[in-house]
Amino acid sequence: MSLLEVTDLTKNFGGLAALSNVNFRLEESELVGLIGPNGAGKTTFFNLLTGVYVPSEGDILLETEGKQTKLNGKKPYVITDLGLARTFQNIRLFKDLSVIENVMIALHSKSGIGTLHSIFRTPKYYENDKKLREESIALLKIFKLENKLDTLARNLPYGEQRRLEIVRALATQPKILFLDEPAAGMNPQETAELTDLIIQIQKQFQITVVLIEHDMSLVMNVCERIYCLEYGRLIAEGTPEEIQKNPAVIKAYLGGE
Amino acid sequence: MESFIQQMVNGISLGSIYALIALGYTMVYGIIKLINFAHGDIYMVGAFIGYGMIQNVGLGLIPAIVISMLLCALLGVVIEKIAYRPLRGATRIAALITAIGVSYLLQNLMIYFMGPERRAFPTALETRIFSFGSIQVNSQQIVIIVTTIVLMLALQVIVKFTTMGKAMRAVSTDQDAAQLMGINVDNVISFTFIMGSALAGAAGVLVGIYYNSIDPLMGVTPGLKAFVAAVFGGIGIIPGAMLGGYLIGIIETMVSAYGGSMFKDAVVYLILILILIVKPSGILGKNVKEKV
Amino acid sequence: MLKVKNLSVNYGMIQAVKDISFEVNEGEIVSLIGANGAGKTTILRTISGLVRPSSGEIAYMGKDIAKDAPRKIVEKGLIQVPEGRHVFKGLSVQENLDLGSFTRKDKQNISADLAHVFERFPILAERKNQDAATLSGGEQQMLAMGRALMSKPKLLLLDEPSMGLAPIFIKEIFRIIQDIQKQGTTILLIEQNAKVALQISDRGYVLETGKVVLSDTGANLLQSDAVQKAYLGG
Amino acid sequence: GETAGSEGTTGGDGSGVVIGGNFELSGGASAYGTPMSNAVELAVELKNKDGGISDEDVTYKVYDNTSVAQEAASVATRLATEDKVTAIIGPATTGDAVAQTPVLDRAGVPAVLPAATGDMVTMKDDETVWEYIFRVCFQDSFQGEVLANFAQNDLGAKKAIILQDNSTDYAVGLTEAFESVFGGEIVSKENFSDGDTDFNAILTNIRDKDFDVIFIPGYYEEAGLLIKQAREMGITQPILGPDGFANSTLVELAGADNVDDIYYTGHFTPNSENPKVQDFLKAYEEKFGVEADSFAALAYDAANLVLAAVETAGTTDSKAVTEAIAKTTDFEGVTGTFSLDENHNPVKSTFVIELQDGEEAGNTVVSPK
Amino acid sequence: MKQFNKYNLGWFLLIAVSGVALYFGIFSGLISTFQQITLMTILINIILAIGLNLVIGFSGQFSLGHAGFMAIGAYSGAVISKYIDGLPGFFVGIFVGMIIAMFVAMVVGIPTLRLKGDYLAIATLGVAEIIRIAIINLPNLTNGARGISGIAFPFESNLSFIMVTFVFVVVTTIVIVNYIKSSPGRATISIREDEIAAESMGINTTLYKVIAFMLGAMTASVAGNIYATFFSVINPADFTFQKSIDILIIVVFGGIGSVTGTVVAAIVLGLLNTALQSAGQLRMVFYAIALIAIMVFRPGGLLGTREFTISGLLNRKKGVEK
Ligand SMILES: Nc1ncnc2c1ncn2[C@@H]1O[C@H](COP(=O)(O)OP(=O)(O)OP(=O)(O)O)[C@@H](O)[C@H]1O
Ligand SMILES: Nc1ncnc2c1ncn2[C@@H]1O[C@H](COP(=O)(O)OP(=O)(O)OP(=O)(O)O)[C@@H](O)[C@H]1O
Ligand SMILES: [Mg+2]
Ligand SMILES: [Mg+2]
Repeated sequence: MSLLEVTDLTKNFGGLAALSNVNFRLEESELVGLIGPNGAGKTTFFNLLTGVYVPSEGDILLETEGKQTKLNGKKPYVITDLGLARTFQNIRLFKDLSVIENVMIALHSKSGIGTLHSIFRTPKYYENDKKLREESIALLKIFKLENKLDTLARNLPYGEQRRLEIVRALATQPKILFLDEPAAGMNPQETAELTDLIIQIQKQFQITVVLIEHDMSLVMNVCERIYCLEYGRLIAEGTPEEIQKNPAVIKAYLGGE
Repeated sequence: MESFIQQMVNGISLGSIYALIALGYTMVYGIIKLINFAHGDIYMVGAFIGYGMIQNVGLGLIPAIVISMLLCALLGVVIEKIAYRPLRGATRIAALITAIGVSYLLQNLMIYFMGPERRAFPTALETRIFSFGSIQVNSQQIVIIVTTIVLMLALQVIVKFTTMGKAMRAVSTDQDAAQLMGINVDNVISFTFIMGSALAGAAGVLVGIYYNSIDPLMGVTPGLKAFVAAVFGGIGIIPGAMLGGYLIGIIETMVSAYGGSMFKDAVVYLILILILIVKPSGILGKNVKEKV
Repeated sequence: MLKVKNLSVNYGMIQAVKDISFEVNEGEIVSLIGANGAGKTTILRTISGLVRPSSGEIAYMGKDIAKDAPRKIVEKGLIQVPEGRHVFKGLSVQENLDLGSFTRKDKQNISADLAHVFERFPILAERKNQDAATLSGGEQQMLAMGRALMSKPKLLLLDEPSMGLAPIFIKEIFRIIQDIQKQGTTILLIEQNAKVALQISDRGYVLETGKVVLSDTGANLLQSDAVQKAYLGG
Repeated sequence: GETAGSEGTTGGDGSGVVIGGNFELSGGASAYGTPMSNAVELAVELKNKDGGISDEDVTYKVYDNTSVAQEAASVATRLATEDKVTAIIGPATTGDAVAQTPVLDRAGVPAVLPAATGDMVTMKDDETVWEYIFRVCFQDSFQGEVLANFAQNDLGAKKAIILQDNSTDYAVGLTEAFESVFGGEIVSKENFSDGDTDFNAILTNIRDKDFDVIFIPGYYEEAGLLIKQAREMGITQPILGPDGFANSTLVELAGADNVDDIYYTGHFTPNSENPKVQDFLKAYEEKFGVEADSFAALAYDAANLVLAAVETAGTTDSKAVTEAIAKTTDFEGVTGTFSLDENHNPVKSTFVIELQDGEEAGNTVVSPK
Repeated sequence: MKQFNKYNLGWFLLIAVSGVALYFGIFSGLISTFQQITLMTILINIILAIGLNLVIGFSGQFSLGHAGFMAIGAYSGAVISKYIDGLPGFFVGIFVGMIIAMFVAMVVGIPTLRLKGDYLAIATLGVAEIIRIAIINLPNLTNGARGISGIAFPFESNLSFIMVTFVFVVVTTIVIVNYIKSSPGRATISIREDEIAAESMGINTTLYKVIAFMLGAMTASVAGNIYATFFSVINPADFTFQKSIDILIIVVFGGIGSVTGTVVAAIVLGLLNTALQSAGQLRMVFYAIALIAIMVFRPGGLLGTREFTISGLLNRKKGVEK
């Protein structure tokens, strides 16, 4: 049984099949890439897995405690609770909140405290809040954001916003982390740093990472397996070496030299 | 059955009034997302201008409507310049509060200068009643229904097919990008207000004639209903505003007709809420999920 | 063609651009490169009139445009593809492209240009009637570019045009940029992808926290150690 | 609330009389509050022309309560405790009047209500009278009774229809009174809302019913349009209304052609030959440029009643003035000659005014039993 | 308690000083009977507006139906005080009103809070109207359109009631502020910032929207109850759409999302309103002009989304020193 099994996943928007019959699986602690030309359906695929869209057809099965749970039609927050977290292609931070608040919000569903404790400020509330803060700071440290705790998210430079999104996703304590173009808008230098970081967190937290990215220096460096989509269909799957040589991928995506 | 048809006629003509006001409302609403609470009061001012033109100046109906439209358009532009433009970058609710301020101002200035009482509108259009069996329709109802439909079509053409319309729609989605296309955002917004306010002016005179009655607070209830109609039909959608207006008019009438006059407004709102729960972006609104 | 002199721009208390001068000559491709937050976008927004400078001059074809309204600037043929695409959401692809030709006088050529844009970006032709809001990120980027081309730019300002594009298309977009240049349009380019950008640029400026720190020909900058280290990933 | 800290404040400090006005000058009821305030102003002005009271000018101090009950309470408190007025006139509506009652009871300042016709306005829940609250208009129960009697006796009606705005206490009280006295059948009761202009739905509903008379407990603003739409629809039965009909705009709104067989209870008729009435009408029109309606007439009487009481009391002390007001007998006002009874209500007759062709075609005087 | 730091202490002192000032102001007669009415209006408006600010400013849900919940509280209090005498009646009324308001908010909130922006505004406006019309048409319980008068006043004096109200204001503020500045509160704010992102971070958005809506409804109910007790008469016409707008004005005027701004705005508008009473017929004209002018010059409200803070005050001082 794989950690995540996707069978025949299809999504139609009106007459447009954004995704058709995609089969996909993830094993524990893998680093998997998802590539494909613009409009191939990569983001749509993430949206289906994380509950933002409901699939038209097909199944998404997640292994939880030895059983398979069907994720189709579940609400995003339920899916997040089950261990899937994501970042967004167009950054969606809580812009008017501080860096640390962004992270603490993500920690809420797993380790936050109840409404009544908060209103009456019980000792438990203070304990919990302290814990949330400490956990957030620990996470932010990994991403070198610990000296920007109280900066508003909107005032961060682009690259740091992308990193904060990853921290926030990690804070939900996922089993699988989905990153949608984390290197977009970064310069090569920053991309190189990000590459290391992704490998590091994958090791440190023992999680599975799925990555959509157009920057091949990143994808080919970090991914163990790569899927390639075109027009909503899976056209290739394999190791970076295999993918780089795959004629279909070259024709549709990489472009000949 | 006959009384049902008669009630339908009643509902449609009441709905036409709401629709007529809602059209101008949704126009401004669609472009700058401002809940223009003062719209109902511009309509009131329009009615008073029409009153003055017919009663005191002695003009005929058509010139009175034209002058009322012109002056209301002017008023709309002035209000936009003074009260709304400085709030362009602010939140929508902040602009809403300003609109409420403008609404209070227009009402109370009118009370101050003209007195608070209701007055009879001069008869500028002879009422003719057409009977079909026991079903009656009068000439004013026909005028209003026809005007509403014509205006709706005209607006739709303007917004969908003219250059200005294109600019309006561009402004409504992204003002910065619109400027980068060479669109004069200020002019477009002024134009929107001109159109919306002129429509309100025309509606004011027509309703004055229809009910034979005007007063400084006459814009409050229809203004609110027009807002409800515009939202109900789908925000910023011109045929939606008309449809919303008609539906509210018909539902109100039917509730009264079938014994619910005691709970009329409650039932109307209840039905609205139920419909919105099923169609969360209004009757004609497309339920597009935000692309993430 | 475009001459920026001693330009400074403030956002409230923050000075995003500090006393910057540069110029773009007719027919050139000029790149501005620099790290995140260096002020590149701010410069473009100021040139287009969306942001007002706190001091300095912006001369276009010898005339000062620093105080002109954005639409006047557009009418002069200074067109921008903004960062973050800014397509008109809720309008179809076709309508977006139509708006690109909003200020154009030569209506008879528009349909030919439209065909040309569709040729360059076939996906846009396929999605002619789709709501721009639902386009994928890369598709939106193409639409923004296509829209700008519809306005027949004399000077085209590009803010990270390759962001979010597939590798195959990045190559394509740079080919298109060179192509446009050949057809007589001058280009001011901002890119994170400094390597490719400098390869096609006649000249380039390197910005750091609101200031120009280096300027040279594209080829020379590519060779320079400082640029290599800071922006090309060693 | 309770007024701690201000021990039984009494109005006036010996120098000239100050009369307070608590009126709806803006908001929904401003069409009634404004003429009332005007009339009080006129009464005070005329009094001062006449030499004032004890050779001192009377001052009229008015605040706008914006037709909001909470504001009416605030204005009353201000008049009673800050401005130390001798007495208050207003507010116009029963709802606003009730809101000021507890305040004045504690402050010990009397109020004379021009047109608050609600039955319980002067009475507490335990049926005892509020010491400081008076009025110069008759009550809804009296009007309702008169109209019901008029319907069955004078018009011979056996079946009635009631069209009411059930969101106002005015309509509710009148309907109750009418129903309890009317011996015939109430065929149907229909409702509309405040501010409505379109009554076609309910009129279509009753059009084919069998009935003899329509009772509309409401104000002229809606009633005018109701009459118009009913007559245009071919509903010809007589229409009865309360004192809320008493404004010439009613005829204008309905269109004179449509105003046939309309009967309403009036406090006052402008056709009266009483020179007091004619003088008042003339002076009012001269000062304000509009015709005085019955709300103005009532407020004019309320003001004069208060001024007379101050003169009788010979002091501006509120307590003494209250007593003087309570003892008013045979006061000659523009709305008739009346005395106040032990419940602080005027014992006065009402006119049932008949309109035909848009003109007053006659009136019947009905005196209370 | 270690949590009792100097900022809390600062607030505590501020509250204590205002309380004591109020007490002596009224006791000594410095605050006149008339001013007490203005004062009570301000206090009631603070409770109302803070609750609405939670819904609009913090959870980002545009509600136009606050008056409906105020009506629930006012009528619960008025009806219960008929059956239970004295102070117990008052407190039972408060409690019952809160429970009913909470229940109605939940029943209404679960289906309608899915709606966005103006669609929600219309729905909540409708709910408030339905509540009001229900009150009019339940004459046996509510006395219909006539309203209820002579509502019992179970306090010894205005002074004691004003102090009790002051305590209610303080408690409401503390409850709401504690909520906002806590983990569930942050979850609520995240919905305002970006609902899709919030949901993807594991936040049950419906739940937190409904909680905010219920808290708002409960505080409105408390305010309604105090209103009824203080003015001793209520009428369905007191709780129209207009009332909801009045409260909304305070929220926006203070700064959407700023609790301290709300308090300041309630005070400023309360005083302005009283000052304008004597403007006669021009009262509402001036009020309208003031409203427009304020919004034009301070579009973000008096305090924007910022809070006036004791810590800010202390730190600013420090800044000056260095
Ligand atoms: N809500 C929607 N309605 C209609 N079409 C949509 C919708 N969402 C996505 N699409 C279409 O589905 C296709 C796949 O979009 P998606 O965003 O998944 O592409 P992508 O692979 O992420 O591309 P990119 O690399 O450019 O981000 C696109 O052609 C897009 O236009
Ligand atoms: N509207 C604004 N208000 C305040 N500060 C701003 C605003 N826009 C930009 N800034 C600040 O101005 C500086 C320059 O920003 P700008 O967007 O011009 O940088 P950039 O070079 O385009 O960066 P990037 O590569 O990330 O696009 C940054 O520090 C940014 O935070
Ligand atoms: Mg994508
Ligand atoms: Mg930039």
